[in-house]
Amino acid sequence: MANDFEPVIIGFTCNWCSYRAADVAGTTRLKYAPNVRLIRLMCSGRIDPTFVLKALADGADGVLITGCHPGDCHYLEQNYKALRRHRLLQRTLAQLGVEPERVHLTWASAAEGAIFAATIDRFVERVRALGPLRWPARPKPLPVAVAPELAEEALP
Amino acid sequence: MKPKFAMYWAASCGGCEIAVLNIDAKILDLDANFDVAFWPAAMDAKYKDLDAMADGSILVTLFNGSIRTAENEHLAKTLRRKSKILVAFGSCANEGCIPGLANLSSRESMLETAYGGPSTENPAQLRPQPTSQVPEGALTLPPVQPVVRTLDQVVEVDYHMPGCPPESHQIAAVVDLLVQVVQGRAELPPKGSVIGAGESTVCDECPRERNVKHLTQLRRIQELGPLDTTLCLLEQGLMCTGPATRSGCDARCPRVGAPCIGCYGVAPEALDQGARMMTAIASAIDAKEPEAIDGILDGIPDPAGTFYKFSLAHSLLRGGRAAHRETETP
Amino acid sequence: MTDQPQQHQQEQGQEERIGVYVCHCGTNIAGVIDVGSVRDFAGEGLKGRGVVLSRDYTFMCSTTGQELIQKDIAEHGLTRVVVAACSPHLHEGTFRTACDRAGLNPYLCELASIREHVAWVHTDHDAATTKAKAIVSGAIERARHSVPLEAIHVPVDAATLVVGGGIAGLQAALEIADAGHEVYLVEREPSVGGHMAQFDKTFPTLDCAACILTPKMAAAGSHPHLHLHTWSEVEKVEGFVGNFTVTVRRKPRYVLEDVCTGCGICIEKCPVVVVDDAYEAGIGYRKAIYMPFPQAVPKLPVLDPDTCTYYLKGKGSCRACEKFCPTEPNSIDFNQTEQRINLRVGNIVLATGFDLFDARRIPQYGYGRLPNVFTNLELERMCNASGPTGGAITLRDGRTAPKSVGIIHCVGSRDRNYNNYCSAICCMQSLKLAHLVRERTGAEVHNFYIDLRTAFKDYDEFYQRVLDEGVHFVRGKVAEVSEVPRGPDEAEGKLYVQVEDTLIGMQRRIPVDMVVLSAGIEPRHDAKQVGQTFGIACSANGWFIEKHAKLDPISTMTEGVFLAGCAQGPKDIPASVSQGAAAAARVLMRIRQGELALEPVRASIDAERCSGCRICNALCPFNAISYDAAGGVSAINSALCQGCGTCVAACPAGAIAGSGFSNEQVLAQIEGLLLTNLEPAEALT
Amino acid sequence: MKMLFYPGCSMQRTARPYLDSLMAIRETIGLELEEVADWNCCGATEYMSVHRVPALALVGRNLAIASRQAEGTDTLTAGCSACYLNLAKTDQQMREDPRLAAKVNDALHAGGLSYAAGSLKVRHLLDVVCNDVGYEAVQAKVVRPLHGLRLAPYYGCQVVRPDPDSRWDDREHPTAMDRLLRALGADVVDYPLKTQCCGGHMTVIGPDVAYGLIRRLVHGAATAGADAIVTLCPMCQLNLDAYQIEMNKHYGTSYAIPVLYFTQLMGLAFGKAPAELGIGKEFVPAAPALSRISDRPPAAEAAKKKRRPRAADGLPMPRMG
Amino acid sequence: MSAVPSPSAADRAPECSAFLREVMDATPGDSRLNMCIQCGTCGGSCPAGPEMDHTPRRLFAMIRSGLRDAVLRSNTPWYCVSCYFCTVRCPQQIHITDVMYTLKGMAIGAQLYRDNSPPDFSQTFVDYVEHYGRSFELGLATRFSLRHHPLSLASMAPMGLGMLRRGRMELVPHRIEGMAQLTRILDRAKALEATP
Ligand SMILES: Cc1cc2nc3c(=O)[nH]c(=O)nc-3n(C[C@H](O)[C@H](O)[C@H](O)COP(=O)(O)OP(=O)(O)OC[C@H]3O[C@@H](n4cnc5c(N)ncnc54)[C@H](O)[C@@H]3O)c2cc1C
Ligand SMILES: Cc1cc2nc3c(=O)[nH]c(=O)nc-3n(C[C@H](O)[C@H](O)[C@H](O)COP(=O)(O)OP(=O)(O)OC[C@H]3O[C@@H](n4cnc5c(N)ncnc54)[C@H](O)[C@@H]3O)c2cc1C
Ligand code: SF4
Ligand code: SF4
Ligand code: SF4
Ligand code: SF4
Ligand code: SF4
Ligand code: SF4
Ligand code: SF4
Ligand code: SF4
Repeated sequence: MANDFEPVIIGFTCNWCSYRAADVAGTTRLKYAPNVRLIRLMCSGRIDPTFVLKALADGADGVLITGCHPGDCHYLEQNYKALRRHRLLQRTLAQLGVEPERVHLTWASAAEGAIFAATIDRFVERVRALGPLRWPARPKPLPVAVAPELAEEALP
Repeated sequence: MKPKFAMYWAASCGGCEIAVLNIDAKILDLDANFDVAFWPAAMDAKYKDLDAMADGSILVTLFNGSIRTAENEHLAKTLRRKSKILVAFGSCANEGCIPGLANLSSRESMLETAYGGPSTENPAQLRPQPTSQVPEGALTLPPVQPVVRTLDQVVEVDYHMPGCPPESHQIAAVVDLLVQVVQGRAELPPKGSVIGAGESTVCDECPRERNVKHLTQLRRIQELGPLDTTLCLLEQGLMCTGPATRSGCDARCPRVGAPCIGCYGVAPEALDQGARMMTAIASAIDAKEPEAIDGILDGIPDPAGTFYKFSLAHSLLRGGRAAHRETETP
Repeated sequence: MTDQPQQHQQEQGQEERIGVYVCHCGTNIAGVIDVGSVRDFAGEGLKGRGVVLSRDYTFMCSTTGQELIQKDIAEHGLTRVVVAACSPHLHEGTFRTACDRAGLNPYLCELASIREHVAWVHTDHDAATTKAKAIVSGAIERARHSVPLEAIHVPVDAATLVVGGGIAGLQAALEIADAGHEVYLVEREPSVGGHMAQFDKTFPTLDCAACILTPKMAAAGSHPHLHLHTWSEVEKVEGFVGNFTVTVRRKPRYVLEDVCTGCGICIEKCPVVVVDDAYEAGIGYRKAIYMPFPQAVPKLPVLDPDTCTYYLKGKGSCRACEKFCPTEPNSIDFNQTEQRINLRVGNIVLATGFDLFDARRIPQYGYGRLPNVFTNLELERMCNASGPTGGAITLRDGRTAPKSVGIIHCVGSRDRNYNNYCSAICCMQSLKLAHLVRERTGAEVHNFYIDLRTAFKDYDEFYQRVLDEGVHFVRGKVAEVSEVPRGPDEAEGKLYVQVEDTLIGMQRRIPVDMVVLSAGIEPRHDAKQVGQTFGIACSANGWFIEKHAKLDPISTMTEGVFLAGCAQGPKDIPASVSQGAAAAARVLMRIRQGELALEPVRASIDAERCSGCRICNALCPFNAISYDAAGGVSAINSALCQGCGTCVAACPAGAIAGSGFSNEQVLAQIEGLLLTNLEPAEALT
Repeated sequence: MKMLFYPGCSMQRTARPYLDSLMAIRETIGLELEEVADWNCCGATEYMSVHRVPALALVGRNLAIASRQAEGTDTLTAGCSACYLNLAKTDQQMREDPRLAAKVNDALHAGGLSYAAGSLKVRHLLDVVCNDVGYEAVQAKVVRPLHGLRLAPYYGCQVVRPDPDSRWDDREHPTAMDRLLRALGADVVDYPLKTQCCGGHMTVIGPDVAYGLIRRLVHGAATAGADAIVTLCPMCQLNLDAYQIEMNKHYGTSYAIPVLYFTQLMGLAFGKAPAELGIGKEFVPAAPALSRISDRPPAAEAAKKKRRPRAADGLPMPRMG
Repeated sequence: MSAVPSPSAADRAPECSAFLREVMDATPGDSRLNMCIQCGTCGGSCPAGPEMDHTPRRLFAMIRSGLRDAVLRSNTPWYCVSCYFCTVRCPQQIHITDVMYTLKGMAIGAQLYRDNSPPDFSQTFVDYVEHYGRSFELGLATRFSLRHHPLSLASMAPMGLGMLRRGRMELVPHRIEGMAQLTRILDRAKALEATP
């Protein structure tokens, strides 16, 4: 049963290393699980917890954040900021009952296509094992009869 | 005939009502220009009186409190129908506020804490029942819903007025505005606007001096020595949520040395107050190694409660899984 | 910039008209993805999201494919273009240019990578098609929030700063100066020349190092457009590409540069002799006032206050140099102080070279403890005719010629305990030293190597030559060098090189008189700080990071800062010279252009929304963010900003906007990828 | 300074003088040692060869008992190199491999015990003496400096290597004991073999190899001009002392370099009686060497006159440090 | 930086021989054995190197080639004295000494050693520990020597006597009080060893 579950995962990649690692995985025709949909950011430092929460709230079962290896950031040290945000976010998510493992941070250099592919496979399996997140959709205001727009004549 | 004014108190502490009364003489302007049609805290009124009113017959309703019970929801819908302008008044109605923190736990565990916890004297282990028989007949309680919702998650809302409670000077200004609109001297802001608040964050109004932020430790106030009276609290190691909280309060807390706890809610046009505060804190931490980062983060023992103290119910995830799971159909 | 949820939000003004193009890439994409289904999904399913036309085509990047887009923009009034094809790193430029030609702002064109990220990496056709649809949907939503952007234009100052006067820096400086532009060459040592000036011969041709280097040094010293600042360092760099302001700190030489004739009498008369750790690599001496080497440029002495008697005695006695200096006014100036000068330059070339690995870090090789263990650089000095032994190779006693020499390769290199990379030059340099030892002493030479790396022109030929000269090669990384015999059958007074001869699978202990450690090369010890000064980063190994390892090893991530020589990574002289010349070509191209167009992906702060919390202030590695205390708000210098978006993500007030990667774009793309833009959410098959 | 103490089998028996001398000096240097209750053998280098998880559980029992005993200290010290290494490595492997740690704890539960990896700091006695007690404190207690005694400090392998917690400045060329012996007033020779292998258990299973290694160490010390070799490990002491005789027989040589524990020399410098320190129990008698201890400090080297280097001086040596 | 788990060794070398993987899996932590560059630092450093039939380096090449029998029959691991020179000098930071322990265990498991004296020594030692909770030199030396070098026993006797005389050896072993507890622990550990 649980094996039928195909997680949907949003992946954030940086323009310089991890997105290129994904490109390399492609050019070298490596095969990996099709569950991750990537978003290209300029840098892992662009990662905003809002993006992660948005993805989880909108139906993703997991979020993968990738950046250049520490010391390799094309913007010097911005990946450390991603690391710090990730660690704090994980603490908060745990309190909210979202398994912190659903939000995974990893480093991949532009050359590490194979590692990138393997990381995706492993992460997909991990999320699959956790099961669907199934966060309830945002409640839409109920269709209650609303008073007509404030009309001129309503005013004395 | 004067236009009708209403105010209602759903799941909230009542502070909002007091805040309105706190506007001193301004309350007389309200009385002079409006006919108070329904205000259970200030005057006697029965639901049937409300039901009797025509749809749209109330010009403006200040609705405070979040939606916790079926009764809250019923009143929200009723007042929506009866009112031309529905204002989500105060943090509870807008973002869930403290009652919204209940969304971190399931209804059962919440009731358990309230009626069975160590701080409750309840030797008979009584629990509130939907109906109970008393000599006079059957009493019913409105059912507690699985999650706390904000007013705009239940009905459409025209204006939002944040604050826990909204500051008196802001209420006074809004009352002024309403009076002027009624007198035809001013226009209403666009529908959906936030009223009675600023357009930046609390730091904007905070007089404390600040520097480039390199956070090396976060402490509770009692763990710190005497505070510097002029320096930014965050820089002194206190978890101040001023940077991510909408301005409008005039930085009341930081002014007197208490960190901002976020009651004015999410910053203008931001989606999630907690996310904004988390990203700010994590960005400003001065550490690179995971162990060092964790060491500093350990200074925030309750991140969800810290970053979402007021805005949990209206955040992107709207609370914890425990509460939401109940709403799922198995 | 706001976090505003975008879903189903009513767009203000005119509704977007989006054109979607799905590429087959021959069978590359179409072989795995049902291209027609993706096209229909966009065209039909996302009509409500502004898609007005959706096409598929065999090769979108072909001229015909591009013309198709241009024609549609003209005929259908497209306001956004989404091309589902290969990675944006390949063809983003192509399609953006096509849009530009048709009058659509290039930044309104969005690429969806369904080749590298879908067709090539998945085998399940249905899953691949579903994923491709999601990616296209994400791109469409993102495109809806794209805004037209204009490149940022900055003028380029024609003057150039070259930092480091080794062979790489000299080459770059001379080529730019020869083109008629002003060059400031800042060198931290008293003379230019770098490491090459220390050698006697250079591989593989065994040219005399001085013969080929001295002319370049002399040219640099006398060039009308080349301004040398030796004994100087760059302290601060402000501004941005085209327009840097550089502060140079000139250390006091205690010698008047424009009076001194370089006669050297002061040096002769100075009574203080100390070990020269710099130029002589620790095996020769210099005076307290000295010229690093006879061919030094500028030909000026420098007085070292840390060893000069006059300073050591708190400004008293000696002054022999002053007494004998023949110039009028006297060239010795004991009161000289540090000076700072400001330079305005448009581009910067960093050619700061390398440090030699410190062989003391490997105690089992005995360097520093066993007298007859030498480093490669010590031996280079010994071979040099102007070196401490006048070119003779001797044991530490300075007299005895060794009868047997062991040369150990890979010292500190290819070793995770020290440096994990190959230093690239030491195999050849070890062969060179083996040859020199054989030539000058006739000693028996053993080279201990793991692999012999003799790539490049004429290098392996050199190896063959050395083999022919009778040098022994033992394949094995040396375990230790010991002076203590293991058994009674081993003689005293020898150095035993203990190694596994891996080709015979046996441990051997080879007795020699002298051991030469071919220490590898390392990033400069202060590379990190220097990098910070210039706003560039070091890789995990410590070398300056180039923009692209293969296709742009010259540029850095900081616009206007280029690399040359070993500062970028281990390399030999031919490669250092080539890179120096390449950096010069880049700089000349910039100067020729006169103006630069920068990518408009930049951050900016909305002063109204900024609360002045100063969270963002420490975040920018390029110092683009400043704080205006009077206004209580922060601001971003868009020319310095490189568009990483870190501050955008960090600002708690949401006051920082990131053009090209805005919150709206990313949030909308998330919705698109998760297909919450479909109404009602259709199950994709 | 209080800490837990694991003596190990050797210290109880073959290295009795080590234990005796430690007991004799501990008060002087303010060491309060609490023996781990009913400890068992650490398995030396043998147990690990046969079983892996049981080997860790074997050591785990000691760690578990020690951590239960730990009060007012989290330091566990051992004098034997192999014991130290086994304790330290078990703790490290449990820290790094949670699955393995779970297994070890599972086994320990069978005996009603458990050990939380990382809760104890495992240190070798020499480390404690040099870095916690400190050279100054030791020097302050010296009443009979070991002037004139030339010593070869011998560390052996397993204290400085593999050095799981990076305690030593160098795994090939440590200097902690050199400094300690200098603090006692002794003359420390440059002993290039200070971390070479003593042969370990090879004396039993491959005596020829062992003799070769022992000869080299003894010969190296003799060439360096040492009166005695100083060790910090029972196994090293045994191999170099007891087997020196066998080695001499094997090679037909007559080396006679006594092998002492650093604690014995500390005791001597602190003015303790040799017998109290177990001196006299060694196979190669230490008395002749110890008789070299003189009352007078070595004459301070006449301050070298600074002069200009001459050709006859040869090339300058690289400067260390 | 430990924030992000690095890919496991197996991922790095998916095609490495089954035997190599077996050895790596049996070694605690990441032994990195697949990263050997055949430089010979280990073989050059090993004090027992001259006695080994294969240098450690060559043994690792053999593991890579899947020569299971030849590897487990080799005397190399048994001559390892755990000096850790190879481990700290290996330029690839391979946990060589730990691998030697693994190979010894595997050789015992497969009953594949040629000379049974070293494994026997280990086993004898283990027996004493499992019996008394402490090692017992006298017993160990005599029992082992009786079995393997009966002739040398006579020559070793003076040393044994010397030890006894100097109070550095005892005639009877010491048994720890918690022997029953230790036995339970070891039994459980042995059962667990078999599990993955
Ligand atoms: C022992 C040895 C032998 C070699 N033999 C050969 C050979 O035979 N053939 C061959 O092709 N290659 C040889 N090489 C390699 C050769 O040395 C290098 O390829 C070459 O020197 C690199 O030149 P460079 O200009 O990049 O660096 P360098 O020569 O190191 O020059 C860098 C210069 O920058 C200056 N500098 C550094 N930091 C600063 C700063 N912050 N501010 C200002 N100035 C600074 C330094 O003082 C120096 O002058 C050998 C290397 C070694 C170690
Ligand atoms: C199998 C193989 C794999 C390689 N893999 C890598 C790798 O992974 N990474 C790497 O960095 N390097 C690799 N290389 C090396 C790399 O190919 C070369 O460094 C690089 O291609 C050299 O580029 P080039 O422009 O000098 O020469 P070329 O690529 O040979 O280009 C020369 C061009 O000139 C044209 N031409 C020749 N004569 C004339 C003429 N008389 N008139 C007009 N045109 C002419 C030729 O048709 C050709 O188009 C590899 C090489 C080989 C053989
Ligand atoms: S004290 Fe709080 S509100 Fe005031 S500046 Fe600091 S962070 Fe902002
Ligand atoms: S300082 Fe005077 S003596 Fe020295 S080189 Fe210059 S001119 Fe000659
Ligand atoms: S003052 Fe004397 S010691 Fe100093 S540089 Fe001049 S001559 Fe040399
Ligand atoms: S060039 Fe040769 S000697 Fe130098 S590190 Fe590379 S392989 Fe070793
Ligand atoms: S983080 Fe945002 S609000 Fe704070 S100073 Fe920077 S731009 Fe202003
Ligand atoms: S986007 Fe990045 S580079 Fe630009 S100002 Fe912000 S932190 Fe600096
Ligand atoms: S030292 Fe390490 S890399 Fe070198 S052969 Fe031995 S195991 Fe392999
Ligand atoms: S640990 Fe073993 S294999 Fe390694 S060098 Fe020492 S004896 Fe040899």
